[in-house]
Formats: sequence, structure tokens, C-alpha cells
Amino acid sequence: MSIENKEFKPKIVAFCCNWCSYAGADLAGSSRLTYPADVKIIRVPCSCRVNPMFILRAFEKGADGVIMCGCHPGDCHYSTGNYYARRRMTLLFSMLDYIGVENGRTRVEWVSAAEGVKFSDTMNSFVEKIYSLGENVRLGDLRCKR
Amino acid sequence: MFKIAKENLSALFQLIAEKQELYLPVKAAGQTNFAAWDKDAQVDLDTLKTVKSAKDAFFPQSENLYNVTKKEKKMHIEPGALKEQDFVVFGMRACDVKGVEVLDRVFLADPIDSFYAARREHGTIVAMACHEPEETCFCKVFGIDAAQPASDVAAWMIGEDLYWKALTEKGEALTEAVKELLTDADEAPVEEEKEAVHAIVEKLPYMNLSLEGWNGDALKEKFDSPVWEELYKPCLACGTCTFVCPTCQCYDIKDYTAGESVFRYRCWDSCMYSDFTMMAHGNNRNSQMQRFRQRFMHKLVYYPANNDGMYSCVGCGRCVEKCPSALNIVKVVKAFQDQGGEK
Amino acid sequence: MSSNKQAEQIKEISGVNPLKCMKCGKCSASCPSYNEMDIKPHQFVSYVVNEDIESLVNSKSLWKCLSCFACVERCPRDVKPGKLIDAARQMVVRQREQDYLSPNEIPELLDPDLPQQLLVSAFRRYRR
Amino acid sequence: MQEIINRAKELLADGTVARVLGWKAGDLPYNPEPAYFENAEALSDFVYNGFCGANLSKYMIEASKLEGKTLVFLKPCDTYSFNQLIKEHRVDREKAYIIGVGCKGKLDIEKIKKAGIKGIESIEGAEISDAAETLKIQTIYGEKEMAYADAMLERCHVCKGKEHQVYDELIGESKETKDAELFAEVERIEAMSPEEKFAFFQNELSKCIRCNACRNACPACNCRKCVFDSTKFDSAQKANVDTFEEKMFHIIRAFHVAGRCTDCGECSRVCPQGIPLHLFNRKFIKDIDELYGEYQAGEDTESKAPLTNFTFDDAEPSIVGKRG
Amino acid sequence: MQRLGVFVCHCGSNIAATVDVAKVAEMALMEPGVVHAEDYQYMCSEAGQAKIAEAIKEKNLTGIVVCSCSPRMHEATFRKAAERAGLNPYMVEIANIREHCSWIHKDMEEATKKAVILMRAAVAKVNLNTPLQPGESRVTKRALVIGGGIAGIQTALDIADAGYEVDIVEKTPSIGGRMSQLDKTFPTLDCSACILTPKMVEASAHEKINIYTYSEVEKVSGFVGDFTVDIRKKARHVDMDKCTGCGVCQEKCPSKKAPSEFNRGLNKRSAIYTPFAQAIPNVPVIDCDNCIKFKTGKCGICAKVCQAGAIDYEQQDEIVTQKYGAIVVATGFDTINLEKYDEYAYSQSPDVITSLELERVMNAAGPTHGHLERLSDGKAPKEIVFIQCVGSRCSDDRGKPYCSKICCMYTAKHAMLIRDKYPDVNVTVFYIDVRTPGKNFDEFYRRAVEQYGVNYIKGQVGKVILQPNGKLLVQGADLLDNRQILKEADMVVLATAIEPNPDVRKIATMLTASIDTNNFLTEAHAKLRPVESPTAGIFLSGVCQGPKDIPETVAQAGAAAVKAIGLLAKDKLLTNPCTAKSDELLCNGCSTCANVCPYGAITYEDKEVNDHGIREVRRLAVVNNALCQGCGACTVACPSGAMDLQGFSNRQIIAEVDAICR
Repeated sequence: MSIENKEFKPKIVAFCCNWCSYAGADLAGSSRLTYPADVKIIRVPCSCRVNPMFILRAFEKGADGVIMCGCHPGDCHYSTGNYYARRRMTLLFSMLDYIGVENGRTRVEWVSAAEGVKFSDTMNSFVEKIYSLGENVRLGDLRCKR
Repeated sequence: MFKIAKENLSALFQLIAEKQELYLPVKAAGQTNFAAWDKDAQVDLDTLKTVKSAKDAFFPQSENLYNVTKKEKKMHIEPGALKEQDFVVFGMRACDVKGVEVLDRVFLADPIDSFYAARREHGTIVAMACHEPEETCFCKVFGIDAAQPASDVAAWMIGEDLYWKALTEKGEALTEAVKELLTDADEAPVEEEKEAVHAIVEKLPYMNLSLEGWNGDALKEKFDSPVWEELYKPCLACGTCTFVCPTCQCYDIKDYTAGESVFRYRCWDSCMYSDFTMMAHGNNRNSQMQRFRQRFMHKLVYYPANNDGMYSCVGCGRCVEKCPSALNIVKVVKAFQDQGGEK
Repeated sequence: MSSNKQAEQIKEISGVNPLKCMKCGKCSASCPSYNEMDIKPHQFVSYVVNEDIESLVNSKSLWKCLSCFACVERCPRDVKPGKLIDAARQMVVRQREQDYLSPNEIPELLDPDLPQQLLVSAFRRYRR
Repeated sequence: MQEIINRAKELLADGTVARVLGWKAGDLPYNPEPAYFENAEALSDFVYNGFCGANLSKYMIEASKLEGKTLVFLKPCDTYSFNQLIKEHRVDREKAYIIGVGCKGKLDIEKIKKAGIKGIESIEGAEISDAAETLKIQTIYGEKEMAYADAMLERCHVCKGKEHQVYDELIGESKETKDAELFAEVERIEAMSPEEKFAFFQNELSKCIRCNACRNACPACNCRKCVFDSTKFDSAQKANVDTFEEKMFHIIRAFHVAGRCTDCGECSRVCPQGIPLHLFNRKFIKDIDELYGEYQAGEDTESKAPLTNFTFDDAEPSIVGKRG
Repeated sequence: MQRLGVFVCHCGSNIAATVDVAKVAEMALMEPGVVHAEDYQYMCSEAGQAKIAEAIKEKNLTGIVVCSCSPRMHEATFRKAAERAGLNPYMVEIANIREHCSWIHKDMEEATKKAVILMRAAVAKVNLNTPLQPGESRVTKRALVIGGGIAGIQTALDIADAGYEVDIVEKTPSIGGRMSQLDKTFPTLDCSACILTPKMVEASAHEKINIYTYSEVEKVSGFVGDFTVDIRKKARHVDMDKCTGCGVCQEKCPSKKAPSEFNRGLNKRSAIYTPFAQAIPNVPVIDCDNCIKFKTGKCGICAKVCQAGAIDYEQQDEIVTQKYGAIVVATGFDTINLEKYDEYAYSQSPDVITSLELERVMNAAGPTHGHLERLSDGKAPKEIVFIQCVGSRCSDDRGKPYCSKICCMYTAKHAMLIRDKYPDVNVTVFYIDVRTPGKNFDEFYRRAVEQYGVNYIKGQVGKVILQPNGKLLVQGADLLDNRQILKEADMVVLATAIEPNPDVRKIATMLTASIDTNNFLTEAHAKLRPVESPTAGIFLSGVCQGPKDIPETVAQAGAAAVKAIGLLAKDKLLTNPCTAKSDELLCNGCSTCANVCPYGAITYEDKEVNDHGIREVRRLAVVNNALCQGCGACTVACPSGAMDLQGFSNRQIIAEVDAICR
């Protein structure tokens, strides 16, 4: 990945469900599949635990991109959690798009515990996207930008 | 007495803005509010009442008091800056000017609020007389003359000219600074305008509102009145009335954590809110009736009791216009009148 | 028009997703004109998938289908081969532009030996 | 209106209801307020006209706690809110005696004032029984006229229809007022570039004074304590120190009522700054309709709300980028 | 204020080679609440754990953060270590600086920076942790099996053999289920009754098994370990204790017009009946709808002929309430209704039958006493056509989208048996695909073709026409020869799709067990937990979970039994303390949370609250900790933030977000 703008170091928050995606991230780690250090993972029990407020909060505090990963639809450890999460995130992302936030700043990806490669690929492409979008100026609280 | 042609006003604004900050009514997204002037601003001097009063110029809705920054294990405290730059508020109305006087009695009394005091010191008010008062206006009830604002500079928009008269030293200074754009003027048109406005004011529906019985002595009687129980019911507990009010002065102090810094700021609060004056044990006004009563008791009883009978309402009528449930101070006063009649 | 476009057009006109076919052959088993056809109903789908619309359009089957819709009714996978062939026919008709019959002209052309079903299906097919 | 008052008196007299929730005439021609009437005498102040825009369903949350039944007057659109509140167990159907009142569109005093009409002394033509198409407005500055339709609230131009969804009896005729497409405004914004969208909302939201009128008037926003007031969530906000906070507030508010909002339009009606807040809610309604099938909150009291429901083949969030 | 300790693990060189661990420990000391920080070679080693324990004791730590490998690896280890040192185990947080940091980054400076941020997030979180205690709930050592087919019987036997009480609830008058209706079983062709009946007897004789036949589950409440179930014992009108099973009543019963359920309606039975000769219990029931006594009040012959005096016309339904620790669903299947497949002439000709009906025809105890004959005229058929996938693999609303799985094999079985017994009969099978995965299955099918000369045609049948001569004209396609076939047949057998027993929906609702769009019960995990329902304490046995044959059913029945035994073997259940919790003062009682709870863990109660002096009764959400699995769906559904998840609270996650974005 070529990153031209060396100055800009994005802050990227990744919410990963404990059962699939967090394990997928672990597998990416144990397989030594690299992705940029800009990504920081927060472990949640299920993608349905991710409140839209968490995502907005991350942007408020200066995140440049937020990605949520969960089990593939149908594979949720709690059977149905990711189905609810899918609707919630679809609506939230649509709203962010509607108020003029670049829609590449948010993403949902389903990553199973076996998909270490997919996890690192996803993170690489997401980080690349955030680099191309540049700093998030439309959603942050100015007091957090210094 | 000076005057300036309406078409030269933007030149006047430009001139003022060169040396000072200038706040005046600006229309944005369909609403007129006080805002900083710039070349592209859509200045709106025709709208009688801005949605929010000009209170922000002296007592902004939120204001940073100090920052705390953590460096390793040490804290650094950096106080918020006091206003140092002179500024002009142009286009306030007589009622809002009186509103500033109400605020002065709160913030300039001991202990003096240094943030407010600095703003008052640096601010010059150019107020405009009302040309066409509206049905929601009742400033006269509080002894305010809509046609003669008691500001640093009073101004009248008559036909195609703005008449200008300095009333204070600050006003004189500002007049001096913009003299190049002003021309001498005759007072006669102004007197005529005043008379016309006075005539209209007499016709307004709320002109005869009587505040008899509203004073510090009436505290217990008013406080215990059963009228409140009926009055408050439509109240939705929003803060619209307090936030559009030129005299409401309550604020909350809050912290905002931004990375390694904490910002301590104050922001307007509303006595309508359930967490107003919330304390560790809970709230000493835990019903909406009590909160509702607080607002009007403060304006019409507590404040006059502490301020030589001066009410903390200026009759601007913003609450009359903006309350989602069509409640307002006039209805409160009238309800007590009706109650009195029945007795 | 490219064969790819043609295939897309057929899918669009018919509203059929040929990939749903599981090759059970119930359409061919149901078809009253089966023996008259060179391309059999269960094969229609493959022609569309393989984007060989030329062959389909030039086949005898195109004009042998009675539009009885037995295959449409019975298809377990909602693939509706009858709709595909109907769509191919429509494509041909459209290419010939606006020279199809108006209902007023039909009575004169009627042959007493024509099967009733053909008439009904013709109306079904060309109704606007 | 007399018919309504008479019926209210009857129901009070025969003990069917303990009180009446309606509107009381204001001291200006256009400011009637929601009010309770406990006896026949008090009903002399009752009024129902074009300015009775308030959605009384929300008041029924409190009224449901009172002893005895409350007679409440609901407009067709208010009944959707009432149904939604039943679904969420926030009102007690048994405690309400609902008279569905006719509606010929509600008036927006802001629109009248925006038309330059000031010093209003009286308004003719706002009566509900009035068939008049024009408002005759007497002002200190002379007599003015305004077409009824021009003075109507935005929500009435995209009216859901004049059918009451829940009621015990109906009084009064309604008149169809829908003359605009429900999603036209939303579509207009959707068609903008991200920069234009951002500028549009930034401009509108920067007016927000966080007075919470939209929230407090909203029948769907009926939380005992809002997350934005609660210390539990670390999300309490009181003032808009930074422009982000307005966005956070309005997005989350809209999200919390997504699938529950009946599009009653109270938020936009009460906003002192005239922010078109319904554009947030309506965006969610449009998305829900498009992605999960048409859904009208408050049409019934049983159906699963879109956000507490799912299908196995729902759209992926990436559809947002793909729709363009 | 917490007193926190931060422990940074080198993991040999796994972490230390890329992350400056000492720097992470040094930076940790700058964080609020941190009073102790150190780094060590292997934190998970005994020596490392001892360091943690020592620091906890010496510095009175109230919480710790271990910066190490993934919590999925060693969270449990460090929690136990903390617990041994007297710290609540839920006051431990892990910062994953190995899998999520050192292993994927090469630049030391960058990796160290990231490790510091991950450490900060964990510290920010643990600052808000509260000690959690796992709850306990008791386990009633008794299992309920719903359904008395082979799945239910096998599950019950396995549980009972482990020493636990088991109740079987069976809707029909006898246990045995579908398997009792079968003639022979594939791929061994042994007699179904011969292998099933001994199991039925064993179950009925087992001292730990109690069988409720002619009974239905009426109501279920409670949760894992502690279910309370109401069972409706329908009135049999025959005293179970007195009846000797002599059968005279059935013989003498004058009403013999009711279609026999057991024989799929192919013949009639008496109004007082046992479904089949080997029924267990061998006690008849009176079918009131067809009984003359119940319809007219006159008759009473059965009572007169019963020497045991077992007939009791006054008997009423009885409700038995019983407590269970585990519930196994084994409700089985039925064939679909063929109303919508008129092209196969099923409703027009008695000679078009389903495969299950053929089982009865072939069975010695069946309507034709085992003779293969046409039901219309009793003549021996010469030409038989089998049609596969009738209603299976259909994406329209007439049939089912899934493969019924068993049809290919039983059709091969039928074809083979017919060819074996009646070599002069031609057998043709129309198929789409022949699916025979399973031990000896394909060999079995090949035998039908190669040894028995069954004619398999790839293609489907479009129409079956009943001809005036009583024969059936089958119009099909041969896709390999690319020709249309018209074949005259004497009998047509439809491999009808199977579907879950229609009652399962009702039962699933009672159990709050989830069900898929085809009415099959959903398993907790498609691969890893195939015999458990997502609802704790509910297990799945047999076809109620998905189509399967007998050996698979028996295997799954055993697996379900083991899962149930595993539960019953516990005296108490420790519940995961990371469950949802509702703040009573914030709860609106709106039910939104309950609507998204996959476990039915949220109920509502009217409770009095004291909200800062306002006392009132409110409808409030109550979370059952035994049922809640801690997914958090409710917390996001709750608009007021009343519902929160312990261990992953709103404030904790927000603190992590803040720390990362700092």
C-alpha cells in the first residue's frame, strides 16, 4: 500500500464481536498478516452491542474511520444479534451519508473466526480508504482536534 | 443627532468591523439571529425580534471557564480568556437593552462575574427603536419605551434613513469613530416617529396587563396559590422560553473531556429541566409544577424583591411567540388576575 | 445488439432469473409442443445463461410454444421457461418495430381450424 | 365545535370520563393551549380550530396515571401516535375515551408571520367548521388575507390521510390536504453532493439552541429520562458548545425514534428556530420503507417495529454507498 | 477511585521483539488510577501469576490490566490468578498487544505507540469495572422429552440410563412415531417394527421413564434448570390401570368408519382403538368424534363388553404440572399436503399414493396385509412409477425450498423391495438428482439399478393423467435422451416432501426456542452446537431440527441426551455475570428490549419505584440472569439507556473509544 500523505495518521476504531471477528483478528495476528497500526480494536460481545452512539462518539473524539465487524449473518453466536446490528448500521450509515459525511468512513464487514486473511484484507482496504478520504472534518468536536 | 442613508449601512458596518467585532441581526436558514458580521452576511434589520435575544453578546450560551491539561502526572490549569476586544452590538431593541440591565444586576453585583464584566466593558450597544411593534409585545408594562431605547447609541429607521444619536460616552466614542459616514440630522422626524410608535403601542392587546400584586411581599401567597397546579399542565418542560428570553441568566457548569484536556465551561441552563439545580440528594424541585412556578416566581417575585422592585421580564414577547404549548408569562399573570376576581 | 445485451434484455423482459433452474425437466415433461420443438423447454434456460440468443431466436421452438404456461405453473423453481421464450419472441417482434397486428385486424385473419388456445395465448401475449 | 363541547359535557355528566383533554382558547387569536377541563363550566373556554396543532397523545402518558378515564380529542395524525404509545405500553387504552376530531389541516403561525403579517388582532377562517379557503386577518396595520393552504403546517401538505386509527367515536368532517410528495424534500437532499448536504444541515443545525422542544413535544421521545440528560451514558449534553453536538443530538434522537416515529411533525412545528427536523425522521422512514418494506408506525398496536425485526436477506450496510 | 495494576508481558520475544514493553509499563503509570506497573517475561507462567498476586496484595489493587496475548487465550488464566489473590475476577481486563499488535506490526516505535493506546483503553475500561458475581440457579434433575418417536424414545432411554427421571409427552395414543409406520428400513432392509418395538418396550418398562401418551404440552415457564411445564392428559375414556389390552372393545365397537391415522387413512378403524397392535401403552382411546355413545348418548357397548370395567365415559382432561431441568424437543415430521400439486392427480386417483402410504401398503399389518395392489381395484400393478422431489426443492409457495433428504434412499428401497418380491413389475423412477451420501447408501442405490433393474430416468414428470380405463398416463421428460416420455402406469408413488410437525410452532413459542422460515427449530450454532437450541436448556432431537434419516436421528437423539445429561448432572448452574441489567429509574417499560431478546430473558413487572421522591408503580423490565447470555441487543434497542450490559457497559465501551481517540 502506498501512502503518499505521511503526515496524516488516521485514528481508526474497529468494533469486533468476541466470537467471530475478534477471533478472526487473533487469527490474522497469529498468521502474521499485517495491517496498519492505525486500527485499534474494541472487543464487544456481539455486533448488536454496538450502539450508534459509540460510533458517533468515536468521530466526536477525533476518529477518522469506524468499522464494525461481526459474525456472518446466520452465524451469530447469539443467533440473531448481527441481523439487528445490520439494520441499525444500515440506517445509521444512511443517515451519515444524508448529512454529508463521506460514506467510506464507516463500514460493516462480516468476518468469521476462520477468516484471518479477510480480516487483514478488510483492515488494509479500510485504512487505505480513510487515507484517501483524509482527515475527518465533518463529524468531530473541535475541542478534540489540536 | 446624525443620520445615514440605508444604502450606506453596509459601509458603516464595514467601518465598524475594521476596528471592532460587530454583532447584528443576520438571517440564516430562514431565521434571524444575532451573529458576527461579515461581507456575505444577510443583515436583517426589518425583523422586529430575533429568535434568540442579543443576550449572547454578553452572556453567551456556552463559554469556556478554564482548561485543565494533563502532562504526565501533573495538571496544568489555564483560565479562559476574558474579552479584550471591543465590540459593537447593533440593532438591539429597547426591551433587549433593558434585559442587559437585568443581567447587570446579577452579574455585576458582588461577586462580580469577570467574564460578563469584561464583555460589558468592551461592548457598545447600538439599539434600534421599534418601528412596527407586534401583538406579542408588552414592554410598556415594564416602563420601557419601544421608541427610545436606553442604549449607548439609539437609532431610528425612518424611511430611507437611519437616525443616530449617542446617549453615553461609549456611544459618543463610537459616533466619533464612524463620523465620516454620518451626516447631521434634524430631530423632528424622530419625534414624529416616536409619536407614531407610541400610538401603535397603545393599540397592542397586552398593553393593559396589570402587574399589581406581583412583588416581594406577595411571595407566600403567590407561591402557595393553587393556580399553578392548573397552569403548568400544558408545559412540556422544554427550555424554549428560557433560551429565547433576554433576561434568563441561569447557567450550569460542566466539564468536557477532550483527549488530554478537560474543558470546564458554563452553559445556559433552564429551570424547566429536571436536572436544574440537581444536587447529590436529588432535586429540590422534583415536579414540573414546581419548576414551572420557579420560572415565573423568579421573574415576578424573587427578582423584584432583591432588586428594588425591578422585574426580570422586559415584555419582549418571545416566550409568547415560541412556546410550543402556547404558555407564557402573560397567561400566568392573567390567570392570577382571574383568580383574584373570583375571590 | 451484443449477445450479452440480448440475454440481459430477455431476463429483463421475462423477469426470470435463469440461474434458479435446477434442471429437473418438469417443463419439458409438461410441454404439449415438446415433440415439435428443436430446442426443448428445459434447454431454454441454458441458451439464456450461455447468451446464445441467436439460436433461440432462430429456433423452431420460438414459434411452437403455445404459451399455455404449463411450464410456468409447474416449475418448482420459479424459473418459468415459458416466459423466457415469450421474451425472446417479444424481442423479435420489437425488432420488427411496430408492424404487429392491431386487434381490429384479427377477425379477418381467423382460420376456423386455428386452435382456440393459440388465440387465447396470442391475446395474452400481445395485450397492451 | 359546539357539537364537540356538547358531547364532552354529556360524557362528563354521565360519568364516562373524569376529565376532558382538549384545547383552551388563548389570549391571542392563534395561541390555544392544551388543557384539561374538569367540569361543564370550564368547557366554555374549549376551542378547536386550525391553530390546535398540538398532538395530545403525548399528554395521555401522564393522563393514563390519573384516576378515571380521560376524554381526549385526537386528530387523525395524533391517533397514530396514540397507537404507537399503546404498543410501547406508555398509555393505557382503558384510561382514554378517544373522540377522533376532523381536520382540515393545521395552521402555522410562523408562516403567517413570515408572510409579513404582524400586529394580529383577529383571524377569521381558522374555525374547523369553516369551509373558507382564505384566512382574513385583522391587524393593527390593516386587514390582510392569506390562503388557508399557504398557512398550513408542512406536515399537512404531506398528510397521511384523514382516517383515525383508534377512537371511540368520531366527530366532524375532514378535508384532504395532501398536495405534496412525502419524500420530495428528502429526495432533494439525497440528490445533493456530500458537500451540499453537509452545508445544508450545518446551516440548519447551527440554529439549534438545544432547547429540547422537539424532543419534549415528540410523542415517540417519551423516555422518563433522555440519554442526553442522563449521567448514565456519559452522553449528557446541555448546550451546543461545538457544532458536533447538535448533529449527535439530532441523529441519535432520530435514530431512537426510527421505526417508531409516526411522522406527526410536532418536532418541526415546535422548533423555535424553524429547523426542518422532520427531514431526519422522514429519511429513516424512507429508508425503512425502501429497505425493509413499507411500514407506518402507529397504524396498529401489534406489528414488530423495523428495528426490532429483521429478515435473513436484509440489505447490507454497504448499500448506502452503492445507492449513490 | 480505583487502584490499578498494569502487567506487561514480553511473551518471550513474541511481544518484546516489536513492542518496547518497559515503555508501555512506564506509560501506564501516567494513567489515572494506575499505582503499579511492571513487565515480565511470561505473565501467564506461574512466576508471572505470582507477581500479579503479590502486587494485588501488597498494593491493595482494585483492578488489573494485563497487556499480553488475546483474552481468548488467557483471560480465564488471569481472572483465576486475580481471584486467588482475593480480587474479583471481573476486575481484570486484557490489552491484546500480541495478536493485535506485536505480531502484525514490524516498526517498533509504531507498535509501541499502539500498545500504549491499547493499554490505555484497557485501563480506561477497568477504571469503570465493578466486581461481578456469577449467579446460581438450581437444576431440577428431571428431563422432559416432547414427542415419542424414535428420536424421543432414544433420547429418553439415554437420559434415563444415566440415572435421571425422564417424562415423554406424546400427542397420539401410542409412542412409536413415524418409524412405527415404516415397513422396512434402508440400507439394511431390516423390518422397522423389529428394531423399534424392543426400544418402545424398553422405554415403557424403564423405571426412570414416565410416558404421557395422548397428552400435550400446554404451558412452559421458567428457564434452564428450572422449567415448569403443564401437560394436558387428554381424556382417554379408558382407565389405564384397569385396561388389560384384550382388544374386545375394539372388536365389538359398532362404529368402524373412522379413517385410520396409523394407516394414513387408507382403511378404517373403530371409534375405540389402539393405533396399531404393538402400541405402547396397549390401552385404547375413545375417539369422541366418531363414538356413537358420545354423539347420541346411546350405545355403550364397549363398557358392556369390557370385563375389566375400564371404560369411563365421564373421564375429563387432566393437567399435570411438573418441573424439569431440561427439555428435549423431538416432535418429528409429517408429509406435506399435496393439494397444490394437482398435476400428479393425487386427489383424483387412489392409485397415486405417497411413499409413506406405500409403506403401509407394503406392510403386513397394513390395509392390504402386505400385498402390493392397486387401492382402486385391488389388482396387482404391473407398471409402477416413482416421482421424486414432490414438493421438495421448490422455491415457489407450493412446496418447500429444502431437500427432504430421505426420499432418494427410501425410493430405492421401495423399488428394490417391489422388484424383489414381484419381479414381473416394472419400476420406473423419475429423478432430478439421486442423492445418496451416507454409509453404504450409494451402493444401495446402485444395487437397485444394477441388481434389481429399476429404471431410473433423469427428468421430472409434468403431469399424471387418470385415464378412463383406470390406468395412469405419466408424461415425463428424459433429459439425457432429450425426449418426452408418455408412460402408462398402474400405480404412481410420490416422494412427498416432509415438513416439521405443524404443532412445533406452538411448542417453539412456548419454549421461546427460535424457529426458521421452514418451521424447523434453529440450532444454537449450525456447526458447533447442532443439538442445542439457542434458548438455554432446550435441546433438539430428530427431524424437528432438519430432515434426517433414522441412523442420523438416533445419533442426534443420543447427542441431545448427552447435552441434557450434562446439564442435569450439575447441582447448580453458575450464570454468566456479564448479563444485561435494567436501571429501574430509567426504564420506560416499552418492551423494545424484550422484542429483540433472543432468549426471552426479559419480562415485565409492575413495581413500585421511588424516583427522587416520586413514588409510583411502573412497568419495568426485569432480566432473568439465568436466561440472559449477554449479547447486548437489548442495550442498543433501549432508547433511554436503562438497559446496560455488565462487563461491557455503555460507559466502559465509551471510555475505550475515548482512550483510543485521545
